[in-house]
Amino acid sequence: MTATLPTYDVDTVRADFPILSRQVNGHPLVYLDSAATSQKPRQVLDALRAHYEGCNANVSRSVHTLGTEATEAFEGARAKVAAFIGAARPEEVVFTKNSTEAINLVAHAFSERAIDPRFRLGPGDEIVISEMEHHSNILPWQLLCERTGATLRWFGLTDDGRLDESNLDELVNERTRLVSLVHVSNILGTANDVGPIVARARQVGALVMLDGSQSVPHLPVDVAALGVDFLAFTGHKMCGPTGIGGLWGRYELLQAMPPFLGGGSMIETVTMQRSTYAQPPMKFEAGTPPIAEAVGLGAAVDYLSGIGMDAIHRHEKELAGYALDALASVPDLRVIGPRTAEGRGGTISFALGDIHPHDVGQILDTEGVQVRVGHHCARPVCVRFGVPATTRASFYLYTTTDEVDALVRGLEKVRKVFG
Amino acid sequence: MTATLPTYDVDTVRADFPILSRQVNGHPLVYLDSAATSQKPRQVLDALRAHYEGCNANVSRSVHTLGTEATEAFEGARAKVAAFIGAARPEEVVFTKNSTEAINLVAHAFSERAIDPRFRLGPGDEIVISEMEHHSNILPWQLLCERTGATLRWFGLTDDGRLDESNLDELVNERTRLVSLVHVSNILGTANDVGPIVARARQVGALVMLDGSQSVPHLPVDVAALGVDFLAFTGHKMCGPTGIGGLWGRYELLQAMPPFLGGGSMIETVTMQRSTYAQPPMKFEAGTPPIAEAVGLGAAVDYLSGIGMDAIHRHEKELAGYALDALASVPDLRVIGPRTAEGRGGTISFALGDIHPHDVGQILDTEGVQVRVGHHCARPVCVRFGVPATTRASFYLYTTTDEVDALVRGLEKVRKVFG
Amino acid sequence: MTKVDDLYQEIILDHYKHPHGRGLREPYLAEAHHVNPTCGDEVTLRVNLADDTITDVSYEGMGCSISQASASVLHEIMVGLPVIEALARHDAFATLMAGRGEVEPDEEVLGDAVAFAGVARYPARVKCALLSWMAFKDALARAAEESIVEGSAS
Amino acid sequence: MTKVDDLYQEIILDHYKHPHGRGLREPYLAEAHHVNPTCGDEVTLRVNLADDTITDVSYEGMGCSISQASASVLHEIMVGLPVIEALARHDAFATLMAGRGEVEPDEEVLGDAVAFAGVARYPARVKCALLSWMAFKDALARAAEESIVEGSAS
Ligand SMILES: Cc1ncc(COP(=O)(O)O)c(C=O)c1O
Ligand SMILES: Cc1ncc(COP(=O)(O)O)c(C=O)c1O
Repeated sequence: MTATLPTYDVDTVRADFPILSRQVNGHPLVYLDSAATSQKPRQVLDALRAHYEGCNANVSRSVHTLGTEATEAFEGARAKVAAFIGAARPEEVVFTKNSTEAINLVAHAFSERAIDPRFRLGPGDEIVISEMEHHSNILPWQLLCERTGATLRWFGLTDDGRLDESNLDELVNERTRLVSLVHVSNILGTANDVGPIVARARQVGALVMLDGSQSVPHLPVDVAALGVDFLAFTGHKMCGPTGIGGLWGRYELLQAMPPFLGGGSMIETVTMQRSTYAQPPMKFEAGTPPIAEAVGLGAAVDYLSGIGMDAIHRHEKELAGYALDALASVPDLRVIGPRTAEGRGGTISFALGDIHPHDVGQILDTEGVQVRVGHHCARPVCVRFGVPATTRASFYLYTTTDEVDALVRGLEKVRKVFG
Repeated sequence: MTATLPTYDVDTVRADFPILSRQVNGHPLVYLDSAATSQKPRQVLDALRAHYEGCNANVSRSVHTLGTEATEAFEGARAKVAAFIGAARPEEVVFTKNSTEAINLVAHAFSERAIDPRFRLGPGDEIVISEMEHHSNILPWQLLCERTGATLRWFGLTDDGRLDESNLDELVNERTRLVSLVHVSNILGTANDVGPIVARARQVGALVMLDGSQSVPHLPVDVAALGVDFLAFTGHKMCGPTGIGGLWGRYELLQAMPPFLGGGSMIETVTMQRSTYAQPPMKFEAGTPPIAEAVGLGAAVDYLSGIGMDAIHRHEKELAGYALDALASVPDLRVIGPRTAEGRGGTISFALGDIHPHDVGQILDTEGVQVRVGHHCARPVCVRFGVPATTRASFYLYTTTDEVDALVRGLEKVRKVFG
Repeated sequence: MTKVDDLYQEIILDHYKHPHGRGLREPYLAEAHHVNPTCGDEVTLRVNLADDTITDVSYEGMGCSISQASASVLHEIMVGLPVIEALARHDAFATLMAGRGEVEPDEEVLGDAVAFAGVARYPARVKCALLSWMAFKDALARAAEESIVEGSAS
Repeated sequence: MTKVDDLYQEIILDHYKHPHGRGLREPYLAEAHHVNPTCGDEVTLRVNLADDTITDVSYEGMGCSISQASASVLHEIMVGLPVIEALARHDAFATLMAGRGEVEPDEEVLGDAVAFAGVARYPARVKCALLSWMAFKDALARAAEESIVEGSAS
């Protein structure tokens, strides 16, 4: 029986997602992999189709009707996304193909020859991340440090999967140029309270970037309230299409940054000898952008706002509590990450005795239960907790307690096969 | 009356494109802006929707059924695209968000610290492009030369808008590391015969990249026959979705190149201290790729192959001939670019007396005729031909001679208003 | 048809075909050069001031009928105005252009520039109409600085 | 249910629960370390040769039942075989795994490894089954080089 949470009708929500009525291996689909990518409501798919069938054209360079309509749809989507995250103005949102590109874009702003001192980086300078980052918030900084000779440092983790901030003042210091942190971990589920870190970064004059890939889809995020400088997020995890993500940055910082990719639309004027660049966000959107995808993301943001990010957050928190209790009843199961519903999202990683996650996932799949297994692009977390990989169940606005029950039943079956 | 070309039924083709039945300003839509972006057939839109509703999941990291199906769809699309351009193997195709990213990816492989000497670039080394490049094949090289101190050089243009190869041997020399050329110009329509340039590049040991943004959609392109090293192309101009493009490269070169964007999926193993990278194409596909968009591009390639690239090419050549004749009848009209249908594609730029292209385009729009006006991201061409901008009509598989007639009628109206 | 007439009002075509004040002239206090990156249109515009009054606006450039006509109208409106009044009219024009056709223009304030009301409904053309006006604002700001420097030096 | 039994054949679960030849041993001619980047599974594998015959395959690593069992089966099949025969069986196994379930395995050649036929229908798991086999091929190639060097030195 689906427990209907107060003020939240999950069945109504589910009816918007066509894929949820499909069967997998003879069982109803139980999709518990929303941290990898979310499913898409009909409203988003309709918006995509309507765009392609109604006013598909290239943007920004056109006086014709189709081009004007496409440009309005694209820029309208930017305004919606900007409002969704509390940006001061639409021009603070740069459309990218995903979070990963957004983080790389910021990493490439730093160099030894940067004109603005805030982006000048060389030997002796430090970038700070954490041990719970997704590879997409590790590799860009490793590559940057290789290019510039700067040093990469990181926060460690406590045994219950939270940021170890005990050495904050030493770690974030006068040499620190940027702190880039995950807002909600995609493997541990941990939600980081970034307040103290932002405060410390401000003291030492370091910039702060948040990887909001797992927070923007799941809770109300307001960049002004957070007080950070940059936020990366990705459309496909928030009911939007693949192929679209975003970087939010304070406008003045975006202006101070050099361009990243070069090409059409990011220029002011071009000669064969030299070129000048457009203002942000155009400066960072070289080539034809993911137009229909932006429109789809705009529709996703409308959809999420219609339900209410507070309501979605509450729903997931209830589910996380329910699931943590239910999983506690499975013998030999060890949750990797916070064991209470406080300060965490609806993503739960665990180990089941010695059984390899691949085997766990495979047996669950035969029951229609789709969980992710592996290092979840956060291998350092696995190393930290001494496991090769984890099994991860992750929830979203359409997840039900019934589905959590199916997971628990599936785990019993796993134990039978491999016990 | 629509002239039905032999073996080509344009009306049947048009029936596949839902948008073509729309009205603009009270007239049937006459879409003559396919060089900016193409329209999408129902088959592609259906494939997108079927993917999202049927097996939407993240790729490559999953053992669950949805993830496996999504991965097969994604990799299947890669194989289709590879076959479409004559690649030796699917792994030679790297999915990017557009052509522009593909070109930037190659540009970022070059540096002073590159391990492979073919990608080592510094002061004294030269990159060669041409005066007819799209900004997306100019800016990445200008930025690269700024980073490395290398020199950017270029082929000039003849008065009829063809590459001036008279100084080929001097321009492409022992100092040249790479020649990057547009295959078909998006502003002049010129189709470049790259044979002699490839031969000369081989003599001096330079790599050759082709910008196929305007060739891959319109004519049979076979990378093996062309003998080049890299090819960039973009999905939205070839009946595919926005947000997807590709880089083809010889596998051995892709292996020799350093990674570009860092993040999930492009790694072999990660520690906080250092990481190693996956093999191509994964090495260059950091983060969640444009999954549904790749599937859509696969469907586009199927659609184009079903009609036949030879047939499409023939249709457009006939249209170009028809249009050049028809435009010759318009007083004061000057075609900028080749004036015969030989060695050109179905993209025609022109000036109409002193009337500014903005005004030309605006009046045509009132008649439902959608042409692009401006510098078409190829400002050096405008400078070369002494115009601030041009009006450009560009054709595709669904364009009819009727539509060319509508253009010519529209131009009469323009002359009436501004004459 | 009505639609295009809306954009290309008789007044606009008149100014386009017979531009007022075209050409760069001396003396001038400040100059600005603006470019519309989407189409490559350009304008170079000079402003001269005397006693806080605009004594000349001269310009040269290439562009479409809308941008040419709006430069002509700009000249006509601004020459002879006190700076503060010029800024107010500039504001009124910018507001009209940003209004997407919803703003009712005041002919008292804008003169011939009311003819551009229709342009506001064509987002791609708003930049054309604003090109010389933005250059004017830039040049005026610089001219004001110049005259302050001169004033304090005298 | 039938589907999962197809993947997790009794033989596979047996090899998984009671692996043959597990542990790294001396002497050995060459060693290889392979990683499955999608899940982080690893294997270290050693090969020893004498007179062109495989005298030991020893291994250690972490991984799922499929990868553990396939290492165990690999050990069982390969020890005692001439190198040329070992390569042929490796080929047969690789072909089976690439066959998406369409290839009929030959029990004469593959022994217990025929039990992996079902794995070929699970593209995500093929890499698991091949992990130790790929490490084996690498190690064998290196061992062959070693023994040539040694042979020519003698
Ligand atoms: C010749 C040429 N090169 C490159 C591009 C850039 O393609 P995209 O904008 O899809 O990156 C285009 C089209 O815009 C083009 O026509
Ligand atoms: C925390 C976190 N950061 C970054 C990413 C990268 O997002 P994308 O793959 O969309 O670039 C992800 C998801 O894959 C994530 O969960």
